[in-house]
Amino acid sequence: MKPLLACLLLFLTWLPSLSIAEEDVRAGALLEALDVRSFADKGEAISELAISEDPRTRYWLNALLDGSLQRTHEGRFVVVLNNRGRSWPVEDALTQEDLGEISRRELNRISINNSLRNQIRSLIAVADLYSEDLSLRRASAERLVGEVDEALAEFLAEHIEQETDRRVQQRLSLALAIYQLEQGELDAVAELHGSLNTDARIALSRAAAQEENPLLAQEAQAALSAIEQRLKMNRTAETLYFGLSMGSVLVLAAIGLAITFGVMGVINMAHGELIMLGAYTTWAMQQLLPGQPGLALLLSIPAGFMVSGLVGIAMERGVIQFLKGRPLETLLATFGISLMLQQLVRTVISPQNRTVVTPEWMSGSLVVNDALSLTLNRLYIMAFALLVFMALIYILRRTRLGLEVRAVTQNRAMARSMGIKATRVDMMTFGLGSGVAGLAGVALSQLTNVGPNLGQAYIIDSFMVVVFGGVGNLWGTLVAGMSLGIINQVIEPWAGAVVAKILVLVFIILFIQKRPRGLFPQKGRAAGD
Amino acid sequence: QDPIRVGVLHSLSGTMAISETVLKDTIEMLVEQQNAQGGLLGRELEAVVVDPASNWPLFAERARELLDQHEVDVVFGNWTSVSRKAVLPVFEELNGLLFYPVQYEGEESSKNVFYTGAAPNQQAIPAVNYLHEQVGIERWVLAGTDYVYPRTTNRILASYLQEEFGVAEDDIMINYTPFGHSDWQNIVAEIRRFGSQGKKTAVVSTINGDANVPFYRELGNQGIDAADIPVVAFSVGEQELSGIDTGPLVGHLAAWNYFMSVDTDANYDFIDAWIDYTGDEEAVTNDPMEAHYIGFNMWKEAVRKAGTTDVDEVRDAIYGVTVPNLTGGYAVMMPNHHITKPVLIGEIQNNGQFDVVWETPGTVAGDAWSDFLPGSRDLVSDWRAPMSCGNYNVKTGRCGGSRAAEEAAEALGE
Amino acid sequence: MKLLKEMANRDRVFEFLVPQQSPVDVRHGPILYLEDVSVSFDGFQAINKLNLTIDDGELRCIIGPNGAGKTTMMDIITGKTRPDAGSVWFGSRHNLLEKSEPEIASLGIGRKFQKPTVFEALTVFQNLELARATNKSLLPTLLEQMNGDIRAQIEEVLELIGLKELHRQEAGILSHGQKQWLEIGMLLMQRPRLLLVDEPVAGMTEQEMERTAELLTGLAGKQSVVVVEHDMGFVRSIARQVTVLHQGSVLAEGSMDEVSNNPKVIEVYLGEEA
Amino acid sequence: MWLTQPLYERSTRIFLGVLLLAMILVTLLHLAVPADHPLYVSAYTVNLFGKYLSYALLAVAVDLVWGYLGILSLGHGAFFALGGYVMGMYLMRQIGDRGVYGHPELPDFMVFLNWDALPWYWLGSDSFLFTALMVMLVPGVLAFAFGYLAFRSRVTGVYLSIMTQALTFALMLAFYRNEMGFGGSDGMTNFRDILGFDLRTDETRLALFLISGVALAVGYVICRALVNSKLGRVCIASRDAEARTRFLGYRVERVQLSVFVVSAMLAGVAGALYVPQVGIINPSEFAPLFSIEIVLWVALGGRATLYGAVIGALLVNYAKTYFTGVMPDAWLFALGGLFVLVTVFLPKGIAGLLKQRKQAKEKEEEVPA
Amino acid sequence: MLKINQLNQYYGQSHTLRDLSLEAPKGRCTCIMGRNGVGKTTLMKAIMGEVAIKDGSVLYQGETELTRKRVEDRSRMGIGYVPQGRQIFPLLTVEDNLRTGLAARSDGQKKIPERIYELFPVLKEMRHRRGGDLSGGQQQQLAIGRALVLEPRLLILDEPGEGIQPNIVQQIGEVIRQLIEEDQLTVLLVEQKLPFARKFADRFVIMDRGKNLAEGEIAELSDELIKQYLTV
Ligand SMILES: Nc1ncnc2c1ncn2[C@@H]1O[C@H](COP(=O)(O)OP(=O)(O)OP(=O)(O)O)[C@@H](O)[C@H]1O
Ligand SMILES: Nc1ncnc2c1ncn2[C@@H]1O[C@H](COP(=O)(O)OP(=O)(O)OP(=O)(O)O)[C@@H](O)[C@H]1O
Ligand SMILES: [Mg+2]
Ligand SMILES: [Mg+2]
Repeated sequence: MKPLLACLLLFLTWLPSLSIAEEDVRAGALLEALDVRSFADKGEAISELAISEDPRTRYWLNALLDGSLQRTHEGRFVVVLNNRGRSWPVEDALTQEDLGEISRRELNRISINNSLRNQIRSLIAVADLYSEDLSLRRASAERLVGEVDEALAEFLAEHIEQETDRRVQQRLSLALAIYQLEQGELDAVAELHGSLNTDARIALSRAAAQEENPLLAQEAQAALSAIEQRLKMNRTAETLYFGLSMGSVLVLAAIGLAITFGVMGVINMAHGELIMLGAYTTWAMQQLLPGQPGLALLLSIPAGFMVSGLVGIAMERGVIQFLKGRPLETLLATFGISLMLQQLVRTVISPQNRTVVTPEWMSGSLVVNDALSLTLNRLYIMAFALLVFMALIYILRRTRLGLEVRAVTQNRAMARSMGIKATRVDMMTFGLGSGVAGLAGVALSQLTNVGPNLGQAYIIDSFMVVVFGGVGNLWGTLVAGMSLGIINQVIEPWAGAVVAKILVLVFIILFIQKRPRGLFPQKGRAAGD
Repeated sequence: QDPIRVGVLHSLSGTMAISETVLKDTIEMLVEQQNAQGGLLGRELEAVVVDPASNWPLFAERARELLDQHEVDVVFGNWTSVSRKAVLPVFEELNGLLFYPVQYEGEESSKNVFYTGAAPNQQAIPAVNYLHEQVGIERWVLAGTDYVYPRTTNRILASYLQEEFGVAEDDIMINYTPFGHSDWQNIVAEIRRFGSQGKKTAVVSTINGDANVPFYRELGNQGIDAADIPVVAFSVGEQELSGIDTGPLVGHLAAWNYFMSVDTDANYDFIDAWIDYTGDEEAVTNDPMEAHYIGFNMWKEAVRKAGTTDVDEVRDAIYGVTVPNLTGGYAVMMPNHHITKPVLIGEIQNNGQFDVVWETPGTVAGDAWSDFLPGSRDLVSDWRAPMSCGNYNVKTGRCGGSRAAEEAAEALGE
Repeated sequence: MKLLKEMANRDRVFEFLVPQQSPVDVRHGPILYLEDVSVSFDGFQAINKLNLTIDDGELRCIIGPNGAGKTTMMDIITGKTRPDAGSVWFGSRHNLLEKSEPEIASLGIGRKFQKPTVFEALTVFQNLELARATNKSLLPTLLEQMNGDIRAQIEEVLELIGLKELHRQEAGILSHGQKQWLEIGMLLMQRPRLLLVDEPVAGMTEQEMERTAELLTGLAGKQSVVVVEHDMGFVRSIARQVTVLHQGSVLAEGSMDEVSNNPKVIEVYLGEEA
Repeated sequence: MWLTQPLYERSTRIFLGVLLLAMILVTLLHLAVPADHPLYVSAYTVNLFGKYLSYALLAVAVDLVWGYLGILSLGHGAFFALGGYVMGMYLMRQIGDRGVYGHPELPDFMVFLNWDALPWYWLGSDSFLFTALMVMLVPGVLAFAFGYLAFRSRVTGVYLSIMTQALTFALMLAFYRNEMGFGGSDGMTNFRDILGFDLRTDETRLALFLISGVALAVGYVICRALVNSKLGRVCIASRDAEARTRFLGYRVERVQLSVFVVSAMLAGVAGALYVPQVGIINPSEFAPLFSIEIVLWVALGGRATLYGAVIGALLVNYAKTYFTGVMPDAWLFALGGLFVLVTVFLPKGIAGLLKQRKQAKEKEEEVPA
Repeated sequence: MLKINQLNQYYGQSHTLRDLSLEAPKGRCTCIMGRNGVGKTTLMKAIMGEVAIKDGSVLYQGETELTRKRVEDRSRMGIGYVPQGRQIFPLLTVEDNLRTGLAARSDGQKKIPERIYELFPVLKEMRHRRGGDLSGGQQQQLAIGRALVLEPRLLILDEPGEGIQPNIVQQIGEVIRQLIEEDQLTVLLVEQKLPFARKFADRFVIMDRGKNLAEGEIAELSDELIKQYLTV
């Protein structure tokens, strides 16, 4: 890792620049060296570039990293600004002057592979240790764990003192300790004791396995078993999290159905497609607001609700209202609608999946500790699911609409005689259930494919959850979704995904034998007949 | 004069429509182009499109319809193995001609089918060679959807890794998931743990179709970077990537015989034609499309050579036919009904394209029967007379099972 | 009209009224015996230490305020509801708590529900056919053929309940009162040893009430009948022994006169004027 | 006897007559008419009809439980597929050493999986008689086990429907697994002959078509006899008022169980007839959506009529064949639209329409009289 | 208050109400009597709009043609309905059952009038129980209470005493009278029990086979009439 330090020196010593012409000739040569076939040679050239004293080095390295450093057939180095379509806008890599658009046929990429990518990132990381930006420093310290070599170790030992942030300091000393352990220093074991960091654990297990230094091996072994203990706990926590997050996806997918099917009694086979529409709305929003995926996503929440809700209302008005009192027939009609909606999306948009971008703030994970991090997108979805659930409970339990919905579904004729506008209530309820399906779609667009088959993937699970929880009981849906999620995730590690799924289904079948009306059955006389 | 009828047997609805519709469009485009050049043998070409709706028995029914009712001269079609297996008896019975464009598990050689996609030795084996030799991978996760292609490929790979590279059994983790699996949390976590034991680890993915998007998303979110644990996929191409935000995936790999990003004029021409045909500036091309391109051209050449569209004569004429592929080389039809292909390894870029980081020095000939499976090691396939057999056992010297062999034996007996 | 006259002629013994030979052992006392039965729903004590005995051949009226537990008691006897405590015996041989609804029904306990329940998709005739006392296990049911005997039996009942003209109609279209009659008809077809009749005359005219009263008193003696009714006129016209339930247990028992003069009964149930 | 009773009934006679006529007609048009004649029925079409007929039998089985017993089974595809698999195993064994690996006993996929012997549950699969028995027994036993549990604990309504769906879904996932020994996702295919007759000849196809027709007729008569019997009325009674039926002394769960099992067996037979005609059986027959589709055929044709189920199955499948051929891009619109229109405008299905017609006619005749 | 003119109604082919005319004058209680199946319930349903009628008119308050109003609006115009067979909402609590009646009130009141609970104390006691769990008589009380919640001007009662214990039946009768006297409520009552009818109704109408055969003041209801029309 010699270049690492070298590069570092470069960024430290800010040399006065040479004359422009001289500089460009040198720079040209540096870039020229990058355009070789062999990746090994390219690696050398990158190191060369790093220790060159050109101020544009960082710019070139970044361009190289994301593949935008390219060469025209004429041999000119350019940086591609946007690589979609047939012609791409470029700028000169040396002068940064705008060169307009060039056909992609004319361009050759200076390609790198994973190991070069690694190399470049480490180079940048070391430099970042000096950044003003705390988050950059933290990220860079994070990166250096497990990558320390002799030269860097010396430097780090000094640098830690200067660092003001505790987190960065901790990381750096961890990085240092790992290096020291590899060198056989006994003190390092204490530093690593209880650390959940992967590189630390690997270093410890190497130390425990070596035979030259029995004392070290023994100490390392002790440290290691302490770590194992903590890892186990973290794994349990992780599984629980996985279960809850899978559960919240199930709940979200099923909760709309809990209304259209559970409360209104419509066997809504098009529920999946309503979810799909919500997901497509997210995609459309992102198309409308290019470059602002986060805002688009937030706006899709009301938009997705509206779109699916309106389609739901149209379905209700157009078809389902004619099927009053014939619940089984709704299966037939909604199945027909589901086929048509799928094909509609195929013909109007495309049979292919669409890209929905995950906004910055939703990607990555929340790091609890080195062994446990919670993926952000699922965390958000969990919160979203709970929010939607609470809102629905409120609407159905506490508002006039909720009362009217329940009255209409239980005895339509009588409800009308009591002055309840059953038609309107039906419309609103179905719209509400469909709208919630749309919300599920918005959330799912962050997890899975946005394509015509999206709905199909969730319809069966949704019915399963609603029935397992007890038809007509929202709390049942919540508990059912969550418990199925957890059961699945607990079984999966030892049974495999396929068998886990089968076991969960068998479990549901057997469970229903014990409780023929789901987890939370409607009790009492009325439910019996 | 009657037009020459070209059957297209790709699902336009149902779960497979997502992959297959572009192939239907590709054939329609090629037919259109050919007609613009004056057709074939002085006759117009006419594409006959039917929709087997991702339903396997319906595939057989549709195949029969194409051959029996529409009397097509050749069929381009199918994606999944099971659909191919479903139509195979129909093609053999009615002596049709099928060009199958998708990479598959091998272990098959039919007189009536030409396999223009990759056999395992044209994709999987070179890919692990690359990972082992160039990237230094020591630990392997073989993750796949639970069906025949991944099962076969993984079996071949597991035995190949153990025999060729001496990888210990502990260093191979095999994992199967159902079709359309969407909750990858546990598996990705497991991969992460498996990969953090100090040895360089890679994932060889035969995960199919829709399951990929949530898989890659989960990889990205759990912070598995291509630099730590690269994933090399055999079923993820430009088409699949067009539905994913590839930002977090940069550096993950795929092994194919064609990438849209390949820098040749033939390829750019093909892409431009495709964009014009679809009217979509963002339209992408992929490997199976190239396979259809090659297959179509080979068939065309063979028809020219034979001077007729008669199936038997076209078949006899097609062996050895050589046409350019889109990556700057040539594809030859082998007597085992497979073709020669270069193998390319590409890294995913942030624009949904692949950047080729490695390729085989020359082309590789497709192998119907794997050398790494005990049952098929001794089988060879050669459909030219006098062998004329898809599964000739070199040990026993017998041609197993196939109908053609029976016929040959009968003919000899008479 | 003719039928009514016949009905009035109380000497006549209808064939279908002859009780079926049944294994119920009543030599040692009552046909139905409830002891210390209690049941509660979500903490609400609907039946509270209820004791009740019905003798063979007795006609017993049970009255009591709304919610006293009359219907619940019938639910317990027919196996629809399982009590929390207590014992229920049919004759001295059959512990009803161990039996399922069909078993209890085939032992010879028939029931008319408070809210008339008939098979709405079947015709009136078929409703009666299904109710007919016969072997109701699988194969005999599958193989049973309609014959003159059966038809005659059904027609007799049809005439009795005044639905002859409607016998080919689906039961779903009947009016409330007609459904009441149909259900009584089904009960008759069942030829049970013990009839539990929950509010039989609700929605009937005075004359129909009289008819029902005659029918029920005609049954008593050969069969045991338990009637729940709120119509005091009706109860008076048939009652010999009356039991008053209140809050899940027996408040009073005795002849109609005794009971209707009981101040407690007047207070909780009858009101001043009745 | 109760079984022959429907034969004296007008609707059954008409049904059987039409079926017989159709079978004769198809046979004649196939055999006696020259191939270039517009009326000629090709082997392809005969084959197609054979497939439809086995679907029709399946639909009758579903109508029996749904229409008369009120059990909306969303999992009947499972019984159909099991019957199909049993038949598939037999056909697989008939291939003998003509498989690609040339193994004398093991099917190709087992050779490929490195198995060295047949698993126990494949025993007997080379005997046709045994197979014929198992075609009914396997679905029957599964239906019995499932039904026993479900009906005993009084699982009803949508709960039961969704459980049947869970059943078929679980089976689908299980059959997708290669370890199950049924060929995984590829299932079984490439069959050669049945009872020594080559499956790839037109004669065999015609024979299979005729056998399917006969099976449909027999199945129809059995179901008709069942629903005409008193047991049939008990079924309807328990459909509408289960508790009340119990209070009359009928053991409802036994009635449900036995009819459910009969229906599953019929579905199994349908599956067994289906497989040799389409040449493949794989786990997608277990797909819940397929089971839902069967219910749609029945609903479309008219529930609780039996002949309606047949009409529905034939019509929908013909429509599917037709639409996927002529409008491949848009056939789902047509099919979906058909479902919607029929439910909204023909609440009782096509059979309901026929009945209405008949009644209207009777009315007309009555008026002048 | 309510005037029915030449009403005809069919269930499919069967002609249930035949040229039926009758009148329910304001502030009085009109009792409809007749044997089972003569069409009393059907008539009530026709007034509430639950069954379609073929022709004829139903005039409310002398001017409003009810047959042209939507079902929902009829209750909003002040018609309370207690159907035969109770028709309560089985899974709603007693309180919620009562609350459904608030929809039709024009004054937008959100609370259940205390008066209802005073009339039927049992309902207060069981406020949080599901309607379906109540005993038959309790349900009947609930149904009446629910209709009273909307403070109707016309109250339609279809055999209200069915299944209710005698003292409460009396009480209901008294309540009805009280409302008639105090609030000028108009009542249309279907009742089979003569004593009750005699005691609480002002007028009677005898129906047979969908026709109005006789009507008049309740005092005029002679034994002859009864014999003629109400005996089977
Ligand atoms: N399943 C149940 N859940 C809760 N409470 C119940 C249930 N069944 C009955 N109850 C309560 O038990 C009490 C007794 O009810 P039951 O129906 O037996 O009364 P009853 O004597 O038949 O009254 P009525 O004369 O009005 O029909 C009532 O208060 C009722 O609310
Ligand atoms: N939905 C229906 N379809 C067909 N006929 C019906 C329907 N409902 C009722 N009927 C018939 O209409 C007639 C009148 O019924 P209705 O319920 O109005 O009688 P009712 O006078 O209220 O009798 P009861 O005193 O028994 O309540 C009855 O003969 C009944 O069979
Ligand atoms: Mg009661
Ligand atoms: Mg009435």
